[in-house]
Amino acid sequence: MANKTILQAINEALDQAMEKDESIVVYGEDVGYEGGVFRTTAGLQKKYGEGRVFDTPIAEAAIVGSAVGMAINGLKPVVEMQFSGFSLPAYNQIVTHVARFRNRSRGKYHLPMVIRMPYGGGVKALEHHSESLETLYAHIPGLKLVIPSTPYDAKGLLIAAINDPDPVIFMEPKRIYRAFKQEVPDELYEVPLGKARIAKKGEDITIIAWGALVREVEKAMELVPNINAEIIDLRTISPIDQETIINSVKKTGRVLIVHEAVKSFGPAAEIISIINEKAFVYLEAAPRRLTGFDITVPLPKGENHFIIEPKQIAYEVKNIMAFKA
Amino acid sequence: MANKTILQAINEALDQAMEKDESIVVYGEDVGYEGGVFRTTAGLQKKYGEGRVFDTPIAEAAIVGSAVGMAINGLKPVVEMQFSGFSLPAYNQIVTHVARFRNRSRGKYHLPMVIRMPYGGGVKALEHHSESLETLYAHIPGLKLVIPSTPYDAKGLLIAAINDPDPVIFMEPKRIYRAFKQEVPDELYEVPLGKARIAKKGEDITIIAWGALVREVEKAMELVPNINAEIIDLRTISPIDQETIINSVKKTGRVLIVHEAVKSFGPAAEIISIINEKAFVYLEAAPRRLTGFDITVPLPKGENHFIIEPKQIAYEVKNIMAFKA
Amino acid sequence: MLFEKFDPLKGEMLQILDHKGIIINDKLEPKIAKEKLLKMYKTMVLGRVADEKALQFQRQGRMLTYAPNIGQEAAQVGPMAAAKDEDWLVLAFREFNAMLYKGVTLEQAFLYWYGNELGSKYDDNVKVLPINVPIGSQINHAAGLAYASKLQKKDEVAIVFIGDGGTSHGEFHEGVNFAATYDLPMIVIIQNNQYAISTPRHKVIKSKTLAQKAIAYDIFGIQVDGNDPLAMFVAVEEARKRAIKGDGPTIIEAVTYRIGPHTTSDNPKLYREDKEVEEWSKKDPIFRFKRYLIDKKYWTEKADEQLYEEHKQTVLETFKKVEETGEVPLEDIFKYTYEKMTSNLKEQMAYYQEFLDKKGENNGK
Amino acid sequence: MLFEKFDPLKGEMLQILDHKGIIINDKLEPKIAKEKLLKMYKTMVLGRVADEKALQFQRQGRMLTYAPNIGQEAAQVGPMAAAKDEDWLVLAFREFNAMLYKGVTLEQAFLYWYGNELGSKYDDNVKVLPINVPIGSQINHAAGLAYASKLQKKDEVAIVFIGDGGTSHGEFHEGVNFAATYDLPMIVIIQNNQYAISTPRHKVIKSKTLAQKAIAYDIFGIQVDGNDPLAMFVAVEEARKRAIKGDGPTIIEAVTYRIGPHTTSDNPKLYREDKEVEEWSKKDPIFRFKRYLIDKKYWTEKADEQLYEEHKQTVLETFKKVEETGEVPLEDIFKYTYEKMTSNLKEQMAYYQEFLDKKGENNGK
Ligand SMILES: Cc1ncc(C[n+]2csc(CCOP(=O)(O)OP(=O)(O)O)c2C)c(N)n1
Ligand SMILES: Cc1ncc(C[n+]2csc(CCOP(=O)(O)OP(=O)(O)O)c2C)c(N)n1
Ligand SMILES: [Mg+2]
Ligand SMILES: [Mg+2]
Repeated sequence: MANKTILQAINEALDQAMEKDESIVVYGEDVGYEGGVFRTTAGLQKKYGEGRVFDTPIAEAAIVGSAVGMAINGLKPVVEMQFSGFSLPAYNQIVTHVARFRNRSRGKYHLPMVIRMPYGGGVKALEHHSESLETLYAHIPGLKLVIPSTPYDAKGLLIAAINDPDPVIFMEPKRIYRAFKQEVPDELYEVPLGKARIAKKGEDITIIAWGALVREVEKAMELVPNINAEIIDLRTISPIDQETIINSVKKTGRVLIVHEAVKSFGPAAEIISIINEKAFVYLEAAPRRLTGFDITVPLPKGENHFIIEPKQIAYEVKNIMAFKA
Repeated sequence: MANKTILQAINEALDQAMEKDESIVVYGEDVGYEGGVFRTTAGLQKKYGEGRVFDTPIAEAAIVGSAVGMAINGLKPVVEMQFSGFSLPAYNQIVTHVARFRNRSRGKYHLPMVIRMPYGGGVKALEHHSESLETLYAHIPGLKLVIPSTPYDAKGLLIAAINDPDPVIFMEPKRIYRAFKQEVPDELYEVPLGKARIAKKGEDITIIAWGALVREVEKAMELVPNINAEIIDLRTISPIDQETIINSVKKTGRVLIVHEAVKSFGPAAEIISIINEKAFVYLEAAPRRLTGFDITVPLPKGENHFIIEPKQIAYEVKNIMAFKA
Repeated sequence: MLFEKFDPLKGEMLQILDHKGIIINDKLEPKIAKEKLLKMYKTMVLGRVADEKALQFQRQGRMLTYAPNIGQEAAQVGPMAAAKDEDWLVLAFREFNAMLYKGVTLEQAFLYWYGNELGSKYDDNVKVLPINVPIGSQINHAAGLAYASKLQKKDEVAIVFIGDGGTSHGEFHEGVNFAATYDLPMIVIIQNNQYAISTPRHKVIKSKTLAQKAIAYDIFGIQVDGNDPLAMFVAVEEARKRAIKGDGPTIIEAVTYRIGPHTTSDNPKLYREDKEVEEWSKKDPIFRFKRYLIDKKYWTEKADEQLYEEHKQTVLETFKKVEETGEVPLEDIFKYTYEKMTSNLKEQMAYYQEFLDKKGENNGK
Repeated sequence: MLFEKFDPLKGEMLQILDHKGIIINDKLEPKIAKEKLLKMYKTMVLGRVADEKALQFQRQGRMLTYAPNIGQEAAQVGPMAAAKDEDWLVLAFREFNAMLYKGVTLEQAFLYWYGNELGSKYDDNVKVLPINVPIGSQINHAAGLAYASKLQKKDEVAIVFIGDGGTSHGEFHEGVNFAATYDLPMIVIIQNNQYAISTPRHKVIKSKTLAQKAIAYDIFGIQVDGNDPLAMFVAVEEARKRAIKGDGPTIIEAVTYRIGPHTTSDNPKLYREDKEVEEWSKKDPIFRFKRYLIDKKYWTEKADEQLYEEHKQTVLETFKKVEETGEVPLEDIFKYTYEKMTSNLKEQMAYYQEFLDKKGENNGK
């Protein structure tokens, strides 16, 4: 057990999983020799060879499409999209194939594979490097979508994703890759997919977030110490953990969902709908969402406007607490 | 004025728009010589020549990407994706470019272009021919998404889309291409984008649908004549007409949204969230959604299970009417 | 080396059996055992009969849609005869004959076009991927299969089919490039049947051949008479040898023709002349192969008549069985989305079942 | 015809000015007016100075990220000198010099890398598309521009840049194929700078040249010494002539080298030897071009010193101006999503403004 960043936790998860299971291969653009532009795969090629860890041409559809073939033919590919914005050229493969091979072949083939991609804003980057594209993957039947927010979960969820018999999209909140450390066990362990984490118990309001925004929510609640929020770190966006959400809302009656993805037709809408379907009569205020605006993530000199800060979360929480039907 | 099908209305809209505006070009796979696999572009190549109406290689990214260039260089491209399921190879172009050129260049360039695509199930087709992918386009800032449900609207909305200075995704409910006729004016006219249509006034419940499902809702309400529903044909999915929705819900207090797209993270969720945000206190029952299941659209011998029929809509309406908070 | 002798840039094309069934290149005539030759021929005839019947069934409203293979039998069976059981077959969607040869049952092949996913659940030992509708994307799957074969030191190749139209897709480029980069054991067979739905190959592809696209990746590409089963066999056999040795992928352009419509919902009269079809009909692969077999004394006209008769029976009986399968059970449309049904899916299914129960009638739902 | 004389399959490469600045192919030496030659040279030097300063600014935390062009100046300025004002320039992202030559101001070019979209709002008459981050996709834009030029009978071509790595993308294939199909006036310039971030070109692309990829489309492809501004000029001039005549697109592979890091967040020491960089530095395009101009008596060492001094001043002053722009106003991030702001966007902006107002402090927001 040692203190590790999310980046280190991911690297360790890959390393230990590869050590244990020879069928795992890791590849993508700059993933091999250099060890990835964020260095999440550093050291792996040296240890496991160019056959199992390699650099590819710049061709996302080939990266994902070849992983489909590999998964069918005995391997467990863990591929990387350099940024989630660059997963779009592979979107056809992901939607029409990755998500569907099990159903299409009525179980003859299934795809144990993981597609990793750094996602989210707040790093002052060029265009297409800051998107939060959860909806595009969560909306597709046959995929699972996982997003860790802590080093502990990053390692455990990634290992669970690799061991899962179905394909998993694994989005990594790059803004907090190195932001903080946490005790992370040295051995292999799984954090189960499909289970949210209650980051903080509370009674007054349910706040749901994931990825880099979980910490922002935590910081926000320090600004309003008189409000006792229950903070849910969703961890798996799809399939979503309805139970944890509903149980919390039944208790609190008030909800705020915080995400960086753009608002309209975004992930919060699904959560609000589930709450309407399953806990409507428990609601004491209209559920609300605090999200990215419906715009393209601005370049660095405008990004501040877009990024959600703790004060804004606190402001929203106060609004919801003030609501009287 | 004559009775026309949706197919005829679309063909006429293209023809008359091209006649009036020389900068319009129409192209895609099999769009030229044959006039499209559904014949929506029949006759156009003969009339306007191979320069303005043409067949392309099977390369959706090229079709859409070239349209970006054409729109910048003085043309108004109206391109076709043979089926909405085959728009995915162009998804990268659509999200990273079509939606963004105006913002990226701070208005130096903008893209007057339309991407047409037949969509939806119920035609007993092969895989990828039956999807309802509204969410994938509605979630992207910078795009507009329009879906007609009648011949009159098909013509008027398509003309408005072509005249719009911004890019429009135009989904055509292929199931009802030839299903019925309606009086359609012979001249050019616009039906404004961004405005829903109240297909039927009512007091008891608001039912929101679009495309082929509007008729199914209408049929459903004939099965429950004692319930006086207000039926909203959304017509433009994005930007969504919040006003019409909210005004109706304030009156009825009850809502059902019906769509064929899969449920989770689907379009109904957005509508439910808007209602929560803007008409929460008017709600007399939990808003509900009747949608495609969270699965891949089945091949023909299983498709019946998936397709929403009027009886099911009526069943849902009765459930909502029975709700007491 | 074979591929060096047929340079697509010089317009050279490999042909062994001419239109009439005469060997015109006896040095290259492959030594195929009688049994195997007959298996090839019989599969081609079964494919032809099944195809013709399928078109009928469709006209009778008994089948939903269908993509006929008439005229392309040799381009499919030749390669499969050169393949080994351990090789992978990666389909586009117009490879009925290849599927049959490689072990997909007639029943499964029909069941798919009948509209049932079970038609893609081939038997356990059959290394064939399901029909792949999104044009081009299958090449990347084949590259991945081939990568896994190579890494795991399995002596197997991935044989992937694509149409002439499909070569314009970005995924064709990415997949071939990927396979070339790592010298993967993959063979790309382009069935150049001259059309992509209504669009003639020459109208939307400028290059004189499709085989020459190989040069972009420094791999071999060869044009082969796609209606010549022996030429197709020889080309694939050679490509397979090289692939297994680690010499990387090969592109084989099978020059052939789609005698029928694109699918049953297509009307080719809208875009092509009957005369063109007649010309190509003279190059029929089955006709010439039969002549070859008869000349070799492996086959007789009488046996031939009988074969067609038998195949007709088989096809009719099989299709009846397929029709008896009826609708897909409700559970099946949910069950294969993930290994375990999620609680969300269970709920959706239960909700729907409740509706059906309350409706009190199960009208096909 | 020029392109027939340099066959990439035979390893032939066009070079006019050698590493030392000596004309080695005087038959091909272009007749460029003194003024234009000096404009080319001065732009290259401005690009070089701006590049070096940008790297400094970034290290000082004053610029966010930056993709240096050092070593690739000739590959960019040569083509732009051969282009006409009415031609389109379609960028990838590493074409600082091409932008400057084509009329993008230094201020705009810097403003972009400083993190402000206004940096992509070039002056009205400047026919340059914004920097294009998604690799490969720009080729299709160029094909579309060229289609429109041709249809509207405008005598203009679209010149599009891409990197060696970019040629592996599916969109490269689709775009070149599209342009070849309709004989569009498009010129593809591949800046083969030997690397895609950390990945050496030879490791992930099997073909011996990138120029030979043209054969897949039956168009011309040529390898050119990308550090030779005269050779680049000549190749593009010829391709332009053909394009305008209706002979379709051309692929020009500029063989060059990325002397600097991929971007300022990249550390090339992780993946390449200093020696390699040194070797390539000897082939510096500015060095040899200067020698050529001096030999022609168009230029002097003294003028050169002065030029560097002037450019340094310009760069420093311009960057100061850029820094003074500060944060982007709130309205700007909403205003350009559609022609008219939707009520939804107005509401989101108003909501946020209200939050800022209530917060009573505007800490950078
Ligand atoms: C990505 C994609 N775009 C469009 C289609 C629709 N489509 C089905 S078959 C076909 C033509 C295919 O032509 P070709 O590759 O020559 O194969 P053939 O039908 O001749 O066997 C098209 C465009 C598709 N299936 N996938
Ligand atoms: C579709 C896509 N995938 C990945 C990236 C990330 N990326 C940015 S630059 C680059 C390497 C480009 O190499 P090359 O084309 O040779 O151009 P160079 O950087 O050498 O100028 C990559 C992979 C991207 N921008 N777009
Ligand atoms: Mg074809
Ligand atoms: Mg490069």
